[in-house]
Amino acid sequence: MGKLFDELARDPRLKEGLKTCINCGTCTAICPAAEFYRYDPRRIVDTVQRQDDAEIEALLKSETIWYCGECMSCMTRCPRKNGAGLVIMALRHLSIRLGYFTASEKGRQVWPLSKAINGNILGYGYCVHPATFAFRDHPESGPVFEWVLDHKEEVYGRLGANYQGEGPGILRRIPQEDLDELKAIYDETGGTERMELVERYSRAKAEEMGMSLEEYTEYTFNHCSPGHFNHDLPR
Amino acid sequence: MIDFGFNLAPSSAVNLDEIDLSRYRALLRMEPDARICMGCGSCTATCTAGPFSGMSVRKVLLALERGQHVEVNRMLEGCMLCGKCMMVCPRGINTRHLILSLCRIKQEENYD
Amino acid sequence: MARKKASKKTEGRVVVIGAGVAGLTAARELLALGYEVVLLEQADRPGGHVAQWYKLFPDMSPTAPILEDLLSGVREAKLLCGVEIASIGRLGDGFNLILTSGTAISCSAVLVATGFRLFEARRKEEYGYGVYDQVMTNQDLERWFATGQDPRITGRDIRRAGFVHCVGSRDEKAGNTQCSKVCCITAIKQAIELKERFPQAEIWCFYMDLRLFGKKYEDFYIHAQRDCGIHFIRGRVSEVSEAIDGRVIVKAEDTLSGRPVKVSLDMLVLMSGMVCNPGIHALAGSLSLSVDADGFLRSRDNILHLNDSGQPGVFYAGAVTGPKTVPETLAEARSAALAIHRYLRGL
Amino acid sequence: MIYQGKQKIWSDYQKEIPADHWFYVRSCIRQSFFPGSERQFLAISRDLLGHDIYETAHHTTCGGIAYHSDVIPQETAMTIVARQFALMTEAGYRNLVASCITSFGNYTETLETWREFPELEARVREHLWKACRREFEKPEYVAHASDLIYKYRGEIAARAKFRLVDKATGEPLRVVEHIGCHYSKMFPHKGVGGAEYPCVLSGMAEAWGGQVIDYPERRHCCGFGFRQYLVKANRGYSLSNTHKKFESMEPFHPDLIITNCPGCPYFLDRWQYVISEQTGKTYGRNGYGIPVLTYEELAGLVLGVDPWDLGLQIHQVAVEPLLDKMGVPYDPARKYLGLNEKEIMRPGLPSVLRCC
Amino acid sequence: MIERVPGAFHPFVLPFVAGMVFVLGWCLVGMVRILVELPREDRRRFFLSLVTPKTAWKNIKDIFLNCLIHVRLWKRNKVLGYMHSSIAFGWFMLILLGHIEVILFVPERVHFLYYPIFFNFFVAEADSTLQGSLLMFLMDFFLLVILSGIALAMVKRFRSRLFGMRRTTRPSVLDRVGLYSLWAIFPLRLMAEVFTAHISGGSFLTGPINALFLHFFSNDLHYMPTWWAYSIALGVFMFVLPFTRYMHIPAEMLLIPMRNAGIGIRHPRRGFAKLEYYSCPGCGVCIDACPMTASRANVKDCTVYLNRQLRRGNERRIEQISDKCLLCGKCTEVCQVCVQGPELRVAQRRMRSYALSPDYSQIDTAPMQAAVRGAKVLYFAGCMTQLTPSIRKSLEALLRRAGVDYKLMDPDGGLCCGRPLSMAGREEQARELMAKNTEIIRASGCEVLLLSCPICYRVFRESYDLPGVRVVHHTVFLRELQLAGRLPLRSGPETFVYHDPCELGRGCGIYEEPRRLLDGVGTRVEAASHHAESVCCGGSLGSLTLGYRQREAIVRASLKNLTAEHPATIVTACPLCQTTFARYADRPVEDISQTLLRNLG
Repeated sequence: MGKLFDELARDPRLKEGLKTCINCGTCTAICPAAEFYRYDPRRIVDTVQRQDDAEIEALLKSETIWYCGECMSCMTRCPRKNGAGLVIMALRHLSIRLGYFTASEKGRQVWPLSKAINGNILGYGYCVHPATFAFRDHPESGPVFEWVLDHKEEVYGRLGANYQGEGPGILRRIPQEDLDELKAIYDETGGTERMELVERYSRAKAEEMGMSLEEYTEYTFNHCSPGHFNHDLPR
Repeated sequence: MIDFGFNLAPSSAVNLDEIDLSRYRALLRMEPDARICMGCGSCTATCTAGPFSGMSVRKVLLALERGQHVEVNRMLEGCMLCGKCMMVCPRGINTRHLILSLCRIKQEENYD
Repeated sequence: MARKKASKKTEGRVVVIGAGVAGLTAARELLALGYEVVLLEQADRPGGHVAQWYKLFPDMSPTAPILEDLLSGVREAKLLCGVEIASIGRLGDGFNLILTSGTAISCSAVLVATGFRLFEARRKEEYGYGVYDQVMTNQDLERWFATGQDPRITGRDIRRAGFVHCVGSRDEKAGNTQCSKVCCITAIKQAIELKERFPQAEIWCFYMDLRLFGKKYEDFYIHAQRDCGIHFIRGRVSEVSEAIDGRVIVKAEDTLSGRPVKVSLDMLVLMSGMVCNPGIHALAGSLSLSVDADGFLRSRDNILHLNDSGQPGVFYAGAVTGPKTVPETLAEARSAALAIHRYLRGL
Repeated sequence: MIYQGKQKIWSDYQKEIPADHWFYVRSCIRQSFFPGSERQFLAISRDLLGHDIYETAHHTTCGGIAYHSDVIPQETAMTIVARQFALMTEAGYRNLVASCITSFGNYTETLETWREFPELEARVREHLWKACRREFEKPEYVAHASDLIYKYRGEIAARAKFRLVDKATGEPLRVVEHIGCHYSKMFPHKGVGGAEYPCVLSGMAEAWGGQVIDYPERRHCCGFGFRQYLVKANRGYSLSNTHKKFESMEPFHPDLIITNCPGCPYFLDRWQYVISEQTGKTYGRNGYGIPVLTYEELAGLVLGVDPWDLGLQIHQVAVEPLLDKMGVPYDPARKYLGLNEKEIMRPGLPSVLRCC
Repeated sequence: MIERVPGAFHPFVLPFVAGMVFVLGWCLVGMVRILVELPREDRRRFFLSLVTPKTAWKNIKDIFLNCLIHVRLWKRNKVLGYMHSSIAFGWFMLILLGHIEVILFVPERVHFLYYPIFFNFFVAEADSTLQGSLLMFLMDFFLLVILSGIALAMVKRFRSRLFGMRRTTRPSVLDRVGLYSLWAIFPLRLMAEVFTAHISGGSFLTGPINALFLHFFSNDLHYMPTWWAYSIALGVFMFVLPFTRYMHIPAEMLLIPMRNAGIGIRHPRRGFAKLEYYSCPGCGVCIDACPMTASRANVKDCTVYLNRQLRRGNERRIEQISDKCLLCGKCTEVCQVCVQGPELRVAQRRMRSYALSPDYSQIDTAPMQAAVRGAKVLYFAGCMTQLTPSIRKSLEALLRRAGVDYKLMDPDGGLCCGRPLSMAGREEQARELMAKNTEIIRASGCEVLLLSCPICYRVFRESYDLPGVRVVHHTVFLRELQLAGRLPLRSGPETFVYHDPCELGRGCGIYEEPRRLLDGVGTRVEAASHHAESVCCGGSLGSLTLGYRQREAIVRASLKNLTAEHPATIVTACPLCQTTFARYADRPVEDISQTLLRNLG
């Protein structure tokens, strides 16, 4: 029994997600991430199950725990009612809490994610919002969406949205008192603390990598080193 | 072409319908015992070369049966022919000769 | 010799519920011990699951002569087929059974030999039994071996086939945590038989563990590997789907290499596991028999008193207490007869 | 394929869905990318069928995307969910309907987790009280908006102006359904039809005259994967998963794809555009893509709503081939008009994928 | 003495002369070809050795002792030895004496090739002088010796077991022609000389028989056919000689000086290798010696058959035979010509072409170097000892007990020594591994490299370049510790047999140290075959193709050999032998370190 495992075991998601694994591989077989990344959720669950602290620490600092898409397809098929996805969530949670996430390229992406999503939630009340959706970051949204973004009021208006308006409706402006409530929830439940922690570790990492925080944000958001996907296996 | 900043990735799943088994079949002709491996891993556990190169006879056979030639080659290149795998194999497979045979099979194509 | 000596001395009537191999064997021994035996069978004919099987591992023994032998031993018993028990209750030291037909039978002891039922493969939805055309069960395949009639195989050239082990076994989602014990060896047996019928076929077995514990089982496995070239993939099948040409696509992880594998097959055989014959559960209630977490009936203990239900006069034989092989069932049936004998003689 | 076999499985997963009195919560993604769908949901259930669907200006995101992107702790996510429950309770409702599948999954997961760990629920109640001075009752029913449309499918069919039938040949249209992963994969009994053969969408498609086709990768995820799309560096994953689905469905020549998840229609639509740009391949006929519609958009078409009021113009894949097949009239000139039919600039065209 | 035939010629000599010229020409061409095929430096070394008095004398001595006296055969079996040396030495003496006669009596005829052979035909009254009659006596004596040898050979041909050989080779057709012509030569010579004895003179053998015959034959007409027959037999023998096993006679005479010059096998088929396989007399002594022949299926895979197939160029069989051999070296040990069966096979293995070659360049030895720095005695357990940790632990316990300051070179598994690779014919790769190990050992700065595995020991001793490092096997090291009084042993009633591992005994010549150690702890008995004739355990890495199941019979036969004297415990000094024996043995099998540890005083 290791200390890290004890930490993990406190997470309800681990209790839900890992009863006893028999390494049958149903999870990996249908895992969308296992298909394209060098990734095997079964092994991660098995590693956690072995309760070896050194191995768990390596896992927390690894790329592999960040490949999961949390689609939870693995939960459907497991004959032992485990959920590899839930185990991954618990691992990621601990990795962030201990600051281990900056040890891996995919882990470092927590920073741009936290910045963008939490920024949206606290500023607009929603995780995603056209106001912060930059076409430059999303060329795949296509010329049609570039057009939408260029004409937000017109297009959303035509489709019946209450764009940034008062009262209910699509894309309404969320009243300030509700945003304040969200902020209060963040403060109360550790959301704010989490944001600050992510920022602190990321700043430190940025400094270590010789970048300003802006460069770091840009880099972690855009850069993908070879070795993650199956096609760039080292020869 | 637009640079989206990301690309399609090929699947890592082994599609048994499409894999190339010519090398595996050639090996079976030379070493019929290759079939009776039960994947126990004794060979890997005892392998001298394993810690240095990831060599594993079990995995070589498996990768061969799955058409993963690059991995087969990579692992075979680490083998030191010390013969311990042969001594511990519970099914009595002459793994050492199997490796030599495998090294001798000329590959039709240059797998990459 | 022993039979003759015992035959006239003892008395009492024993009802054996279930005329599968367990019931038939126990009935034979009880007859030899001099008891009057009433054999009750729900189906139209005796023989249970073995009667539906073509050959038995590991010697590929045909089932017909085995059954013939067993049946020849119970000619003196009263065999009632196609009957169902409406109620059962204690009457003095013995029991009183009433059949749905209205017939009442009283007896001194009851042997429960109701056996198992194959897991309903349809319930593993992801395997698509009853949804995809080319998915069948072990029982379907066995029937094809015996009769040659199955639209999924007859008239086709099977080039690629797969066997899925542990269907409804070792599966909490299916409500069965137990290992069904015989599926691994049955899959190997059927794969070999299939290979004999279709020598060109490539056959894959998807397993979680190969549990081959019996005499000659491992040799059978080696034979399947070396001589028949059957492939074994250690990974539980996760999903089955149907391609446009009607073939089934099977997805699993090859856990020994840690990579997902995918294969298209002309047919897929699901090794349905054993679950307790559910018909017995109502009876268990009226006789206060206890049922285990796995749904099988619970013996007094699992070492010394396998045949003993814990209730006086009620005994078990065969797969009613858990998955068993045919030889195990036969041995247990014989020991059940002796246990009843001891009980009735007040030993 | 044995259709009766599927029906038998569907019948094992019947979900109880009250017809009326729902507290409606919106979706982050659907608002932004499929605003017409949310509008249509209310138009059908409220205006057309007269059901009581309530929306408050004060509700917010459920935090699901943040939670699954691992940027907020579980308790934060649960407390945001609890706040939504509190708003529902305060408005006097007991049934919650979510526009978003992630939300639906998030609500379900929260309730299931509380059932398993009551101490967590108590802690969240405390958090909510401290942060917002609110209290809540747990909802009696949680449904996804598609569950409701599924329930109303017969009524919609009865009012249908168009059917999912090729007008030219009289053949039913070939419909591919795509169910959001968090709809029933985590808790199969919470979805209509279970996890393997959900019938929430196929039920609609069939009720409206279409023929549902089953292709090998039907159950595969679209590849959103939260962080796997939201971070640009990871989008290869997202793209590749959708690509896998399209390769698998290609031989079946579907006429349209119907989805119930917020992200899926966006990805199935946009990745067709990216694949066409990167590989030159398109999956529809004549250089078009396969139109991807939300269930509300499809219901709207069936009911005869103008396609441009449904927002079909903000799909990248052109829907006109589908409209032509169904015989839905449309005015190409009005496609890209702004508010109050105002002329604005038209969007650019992709270099490979054909648009109208 | 007078010359009887004018012109000193008669046509009957022609078959002999033709045969002689043919065989001499053949051998000359063969010799030149072999010399040409030798690498330049080897050729230089060979010529140099011929003019070096020390090696030249050794050549003469060896040729005399081996080719004529067959000393190695005498050691093996006296009857067999007598049989061979009677024919070879006897024939040599006949030729020598013939020449002496010619030089003494008709020196002008000495360059007539046939004259010394048919001396008795061409002269009359040769026994008239004392010298003449002495020579005549010697001629008859050696002829009798040869005839006794021929008689033994005939018996051996049909009853080989009488000569201690269970199995011999089946001669080919030409071998038989050669054999029968050889057998015929000497009785025919006897007859020819008998018939002319009253003219040329005779001695104790030819004289009386001649007198006896003269009673029956009144004229001299019949002596001519016998001389013809004699010449023809000689001619036939010489004509078929290059195509028979008798080719070993001339080949060996070249082989001995080459070997004395220190030349070894470089090319699998050319030069010295060719000479080796032509030097094989095909006697089949190696068949019984070969441990593989414990199962009948392997009889045709002995060295004698390898040589035969090499001469025939049957590639399929050459590969099979080469790959199966255990490389135990016993065939060389018993071979009268010392044909290097194992080396010849490894050379064949080396010529294989592989599509894939190992590459160890990625291996970083730096951490291993750091771990061993500063060791005085460096103990390399090696792969096989890693597989038998009890041997390693026993040896370490003994070292600690003796107060040896040592370091283990491969505590978490090291690199392979390279010997298995080189046995498989992959010399280049073996060198790569050796270079890696050399880096580690040199970095350690050790004085002694201790090995518990003979396979490693041999390669470290023979092929590594480790100046200033003493490479020592644990048997020797422990014996030294014992002699130095640092390893007190306690003697008990247990009986032991010691098995000589191939690589340690025949491979490195270490036989006595382990035996002396065992003498210190109990009673020692010997195996039926021991020391240099010890029988391989059957587990050898030398064999590439022998599988686990095929080895069982070999191991069991070897165990039977070991337990002939009913020892309580089998002791060996090789982890591979120990594991192999332990699999089938009915009594404990130990490494010597384990035995000693049990019996520490």
